[in-house]
Amino acid sequence: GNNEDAGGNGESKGSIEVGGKNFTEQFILAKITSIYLEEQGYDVTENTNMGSEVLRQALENEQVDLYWEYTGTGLVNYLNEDPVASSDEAYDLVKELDEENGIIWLDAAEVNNTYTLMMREENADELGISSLSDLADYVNNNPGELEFASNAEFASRADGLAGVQDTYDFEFGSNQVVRMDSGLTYQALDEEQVDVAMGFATDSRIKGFDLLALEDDEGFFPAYNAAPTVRESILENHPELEDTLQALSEKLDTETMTELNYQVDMEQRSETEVSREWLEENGLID
Amino acid sequence: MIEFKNVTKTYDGKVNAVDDVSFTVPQGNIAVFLGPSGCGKTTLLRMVNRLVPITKGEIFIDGEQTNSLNEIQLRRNIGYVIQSNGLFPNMTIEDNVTVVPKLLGWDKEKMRNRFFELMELIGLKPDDFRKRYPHELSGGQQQRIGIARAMAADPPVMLMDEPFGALDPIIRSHLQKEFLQIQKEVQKTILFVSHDIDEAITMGDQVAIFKDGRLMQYDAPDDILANPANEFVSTFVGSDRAIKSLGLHTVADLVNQLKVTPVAADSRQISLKTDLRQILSIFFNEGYEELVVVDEEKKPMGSITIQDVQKYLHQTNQSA
Amino acid sequence: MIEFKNVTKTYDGKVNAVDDVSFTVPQGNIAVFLGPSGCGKTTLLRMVNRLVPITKGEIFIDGEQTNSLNEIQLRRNIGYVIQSNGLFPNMTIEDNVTVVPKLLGWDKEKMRNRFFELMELIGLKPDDFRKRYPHELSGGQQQRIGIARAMAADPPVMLMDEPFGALDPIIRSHLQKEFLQIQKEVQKTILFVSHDIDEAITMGDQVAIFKDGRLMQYDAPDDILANPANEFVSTFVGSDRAIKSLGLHTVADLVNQLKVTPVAADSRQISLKTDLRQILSIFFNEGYEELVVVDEEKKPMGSITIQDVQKYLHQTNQSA
Amino acid sequence: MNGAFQYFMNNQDEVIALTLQHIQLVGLATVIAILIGVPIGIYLTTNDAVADVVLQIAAIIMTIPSIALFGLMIPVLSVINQGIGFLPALIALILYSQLPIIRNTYVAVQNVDPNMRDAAKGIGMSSWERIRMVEIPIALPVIMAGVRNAVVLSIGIGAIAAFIGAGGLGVLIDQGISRYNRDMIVVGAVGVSLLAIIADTLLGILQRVLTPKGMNINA
Amino acid sequence: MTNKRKISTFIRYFFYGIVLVFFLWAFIQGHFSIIFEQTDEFLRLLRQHVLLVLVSSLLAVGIAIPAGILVTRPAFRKLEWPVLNLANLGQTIPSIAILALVMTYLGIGFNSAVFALFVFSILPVLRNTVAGLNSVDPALKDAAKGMGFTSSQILFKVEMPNAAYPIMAGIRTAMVMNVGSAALAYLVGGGGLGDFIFTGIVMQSQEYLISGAVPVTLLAICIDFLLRFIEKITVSKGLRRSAETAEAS
Ligand SMILES: Nc1ncnc2c1ncn2[C@@H]1O[C@H](COP(=O)(O)OP(=O)(O)OP(=O)(O)O)[C@@H](O)[C@H]1O
Ligand SMILES: Nc1ncnc2c1ncn2[C@@H]1O[C@H](COP(=O)(O)OP(=O)(O)OP(=O)(O)O)[C@@H](O)[C@H]1O
Ligand SMILES: [Mg+2]
Ligand SMILES: [Mg+2]
Repeated sequence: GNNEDAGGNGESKGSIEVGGKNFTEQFILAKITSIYLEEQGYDVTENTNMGSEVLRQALENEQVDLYWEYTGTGLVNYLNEDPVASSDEAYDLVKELDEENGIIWLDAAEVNNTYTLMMREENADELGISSLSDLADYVNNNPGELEFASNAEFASRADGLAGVQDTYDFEFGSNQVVRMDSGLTYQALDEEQVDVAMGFATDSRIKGFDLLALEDDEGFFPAYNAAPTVRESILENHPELEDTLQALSEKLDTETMTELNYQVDMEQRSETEVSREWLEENGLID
Repeated sequence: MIEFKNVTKTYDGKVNAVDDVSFTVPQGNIAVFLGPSGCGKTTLLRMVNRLVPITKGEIFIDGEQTNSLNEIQLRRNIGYVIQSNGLFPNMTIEDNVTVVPKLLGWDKEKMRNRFFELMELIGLKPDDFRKRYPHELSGGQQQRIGIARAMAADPPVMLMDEPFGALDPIIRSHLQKEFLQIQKEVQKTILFVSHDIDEAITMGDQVAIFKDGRLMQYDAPDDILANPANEFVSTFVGSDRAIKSLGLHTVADLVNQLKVTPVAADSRQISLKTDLRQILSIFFNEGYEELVVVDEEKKPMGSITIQDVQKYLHQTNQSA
Repeated sequence: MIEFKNVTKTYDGKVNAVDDVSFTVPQGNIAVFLGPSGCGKTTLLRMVNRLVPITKGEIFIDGEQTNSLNEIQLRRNIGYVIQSNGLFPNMTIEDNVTVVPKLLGWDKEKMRNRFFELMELIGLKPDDFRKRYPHELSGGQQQRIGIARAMAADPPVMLMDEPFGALDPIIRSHLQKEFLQIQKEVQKTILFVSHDIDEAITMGDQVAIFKDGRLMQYDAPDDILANPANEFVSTFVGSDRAIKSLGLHTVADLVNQLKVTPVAADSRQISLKTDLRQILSIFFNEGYEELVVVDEEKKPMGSITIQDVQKYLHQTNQSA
Repeated sequence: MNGAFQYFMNNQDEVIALTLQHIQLVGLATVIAILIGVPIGIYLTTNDAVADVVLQIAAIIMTIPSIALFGLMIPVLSVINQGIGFLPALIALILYSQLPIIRNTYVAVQNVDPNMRDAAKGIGMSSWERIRMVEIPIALPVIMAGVRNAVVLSIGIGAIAAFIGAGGLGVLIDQGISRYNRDMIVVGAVGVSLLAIIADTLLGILQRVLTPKGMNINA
Repeated sequence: MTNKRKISTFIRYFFYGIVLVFFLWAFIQGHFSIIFEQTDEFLRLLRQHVLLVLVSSLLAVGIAIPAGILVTRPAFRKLEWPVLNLANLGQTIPSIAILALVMTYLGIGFNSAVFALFVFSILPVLRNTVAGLNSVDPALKDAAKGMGFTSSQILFKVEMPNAAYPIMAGIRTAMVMNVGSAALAYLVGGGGLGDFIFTGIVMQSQEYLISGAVPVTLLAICIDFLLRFIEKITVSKGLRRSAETAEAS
């Protein structure tokens, strides 16, 4: 990041701690937000590379002021609600419920980074699998054959693997589930270390590695729209943040996000560069 | 003057390391503690500066009971030389030598002067050694520095635990002589531990012989050689003790004691300072029947035979 | 028999550590290599078992040139005792002592017997020590084990590099005597390094004195004391060499050489085996003018005076 | 390697910021660890029974895998809302540094030639004078060696602290894994190693400077 | 005297107390629940963890000790300096970085993790082997040579037994560190108890954390204990005293 105070009139508008989770999209979102807020004249510190639960606690503990959270995650993980498939309903519900915890969900972007299960395209063709139902049938007919790559979170979350297995009525044996760092599941699939892997819908590597995102034909995965979450007290001190961040939410959608991810993950560009470029292209900074 | 009064030391309830020992070391004398390994020499020595607490009995230095004095103060007034010299490797020679004066808060000027004085005394060039570190010195030089350090604050009393123990015999006897020279000037009261009978004879005004913590005999060296108090002392000093004692006597002693025959021919001349060991060597090597004793002005005083030496030694040993 | 023929050693082109040395050590003798530090004693010794390669010249053991033999075989046939005893800390005393027999493939029974035999020989109880480790032994005990180990396979030749160097004088002279006792029984050909003249005199049948790699003199100890080959040897052995040599001679030697006067009264009797050092002590301590020499059957042979001792020593020194 | 260099050039600010974070964490941990460890080490020399126990405990702490210790501290420190980030990392590093520092201090002071101690006492030094003028100077090189060990160790473990949000160069490695980006991993790894080597070298120089001249012989 | 003993006893029990309180707290809070609820999974990961450690350590020991012996032979002495410096340099690279780098070459999975752990364990064993062999008193080798030992007899009868303590210490260090580093294998899909720990960290789940971290710690302590025991029976009693001083340095 370039720390010059371009947007501000010399006076700092106050300091903001921007948080982020531990995968590419979050690094980009955090970076975009930081650069943008900095240009607006805030003193920004960035604190990324955290697991969801950790980050959420950090927000509640005032170690972090602001970060991009997904509606599905908020509902299921923090508020212990059932998942909701519709984007808008999910947003409204989480915004309403979370206010009691002093956490405000600002306007959500059209970025739906929902979970997805993937296979190598040619492998899926071969086995005749295109949807989660197909997968369930195949696994039930050939138990113990397919191996599945997951990150730690998905493998142990109720709305993760366990939920999918319940809904579609199949089960990978525990020997078939390989856990690894979040970003590696695509690679594991590509390297044929596993046959099925979890991933994020917006991840560019689905495209990059010729992977097939299996159709969620029973609509199990809820909406995971990204929205900035802020502590109420921060908003009281900086009411202008709502509008400021809306400018970002408006311009972001699933396609854009996938593209940005692609640039970082596949083209191996730095997230700073990519973020700054995008902000400039959209006239958000000069 | 140092007085031991029924001093006893027991290490955790075991047998006595030092057992009811009493004797007095006069002002300005060297008393050598002699005995086989483990007989309690070091323990007794260290009770004087209270590095080892006394179990029973009392020790007086110039009439003052050591236990009544402040421990740190007491130690600063007693020079202490340990076997391996115990120089501090992290300090220069000057810092080592002046460490006690520094603890006593002397000013720089005074410490520097004292350092030069001491180095002269032990025969080392102060400027050559000031900035050097102990490891840059030979064993013998280190030993001397150790002695200088112990003397730095001019303590009236010095404790020396086998100070020449680790040295080879030649340097050792050299340092012994040198130290006796120094002692002539400084006249300290010195307790000196040794397990070497020859060293004890050379160095001691008195020798205290111990066995299993008990004092076997406390006497002047020639008395001990002549009249061992018991079987143990007798074997400890060895059957050739007469030969050992040769080095203790000079021709002057002999001439004093015996009537020497008038001078014969122009025979081999020897000075009064020659010791009897050398005399015997001359008799054996050169085969003379008589040697002519000359005084300091080289004037012949009389002549002696090997029988005179024998007679003298026999008499001294009887009479002592 | 060990023969050195123009043996020279040069360490990487520097001056000669051993310089053109030739001499012969007869079967069953102890030859002591004597000289100041760095004079090449260790180097010469280690050339014998080829731990140090010979630069020039040859060494023969019982007529065989060492270089013609298999290195490993050669070494297994030569006992080797190094200064610091070099016991293997990881092995028990028994394993240490029997290490060479094991290399030679002896059977267990034989090794065990040999171990007991050797321990008897060096005066340690085999059963007390078998299972102990070197660090559990005193320095003197370790030294003895080192010697036992070197003798284990009963090699005809032994090399000993300052084997008693690290010990205190009392234990040292004790071990020296003990070792001479053992040697009387085993009659090995021994090369023995020392830098102590007294030790050399006590231990050596021959003494080789070195300076800067060159052999200064090779002679029996009393010859060296009596007739130093040059200034260096003379100062090295010291001015009191006559007194030193006292212990080398017995009354028998004296009686052989001098005509002794007929027996007087019933004076103090001495046996032929008494050495002259003791004789002198008796003269000094007890004051007799004459001592009566008696033979093995206690029959008086004649009497000697202190002058006889003097005469004898003087003559021996002249003639040798 | 080329790619890594390229990555570094493109992300200099980021890498430098992370490096500073790393230095901050390890530096602070080391200073605190010294302030705790050295006095403990010195105290232990006066009490062998306690020394045994304390060294055993420190050794046990050392065997706790770092990621497990971080893991164990999260629930404990969550009680004061500091489960993640700088504080748990700092505490973990301080704990890990204790064994090398305490042990080296203890051993060094313990191994000061008993004759030195004896001479110091016999000369009439008080306990404090003895520790200050004789024992610490003589023990210093070995104590410093312990500190060096601790620092190199901490720099390595600090890289793992990235997983509990303590930042530092570990972030590059962590993200590098996620993105399967070798260049990032190399920059992170080389950064951490360089940091360790530089710290070790600097401390080595400091050790030499602090070593009393007379003792260079065994340095 | 008794006062000092009291302090040491107090510290010992205070420490035990803390550990006990921790365990009690964790039990009462149900933080070990994962072990009981997912016993099969737990056992599978534990087995995997042990396998990671054993395979990599045995490989490392099998290579490092011969290599250490090789570079201390006179013919290969020239290699000692570069090898040792390389080893020292290598040890500044944290385990996580080695793991990550290996992954980018060998791909994801168990084998990469094993290889990384193997690389990481080689260094301490190699270093200690060389240091141990070099620390053997030259007088001993000299004595052995003088008695007619062949070079291999010197190596196996004198050098190795007398270097056994530092070598064993190196193996112990390596294996204990290995247990910890193996917990990072999760990151590259290598399995092991790290799966629980990282799940715990990501999910802020005390249950996963403690069910993973405590067994890993116990595993490390057990291996340490076991190796100390092996050390005791393999290292000659005659070296016990020098061994104590060696550990200190
Ligand atoms: N701190 C101690 N605790 C227990 N016993 C001790 C202690 N110091 C010495 N002893 C024992 O007291 C006895 C006398 O020891 P001391 O050191 O005074 O002997 P020494 O005559 O100086 O012997 P050396 O000539 O070997 O120095 C010995 O039996 C010794 O083992
Ligand atoms: N390996 C070596 N390389 C080079 N020079 C050596 C070597 N070993 C010995 N020297 C030199 O050879 C000379 C003779 O050494 P040697 O060890 O034989 O002496 P020494 O008489 O045994 O002495 P000391 O009584 O000190 O043991 C010395 O000058 C020594 O420095
Ligand atoms: Mg003593
Ligand atoms: Mg030598």
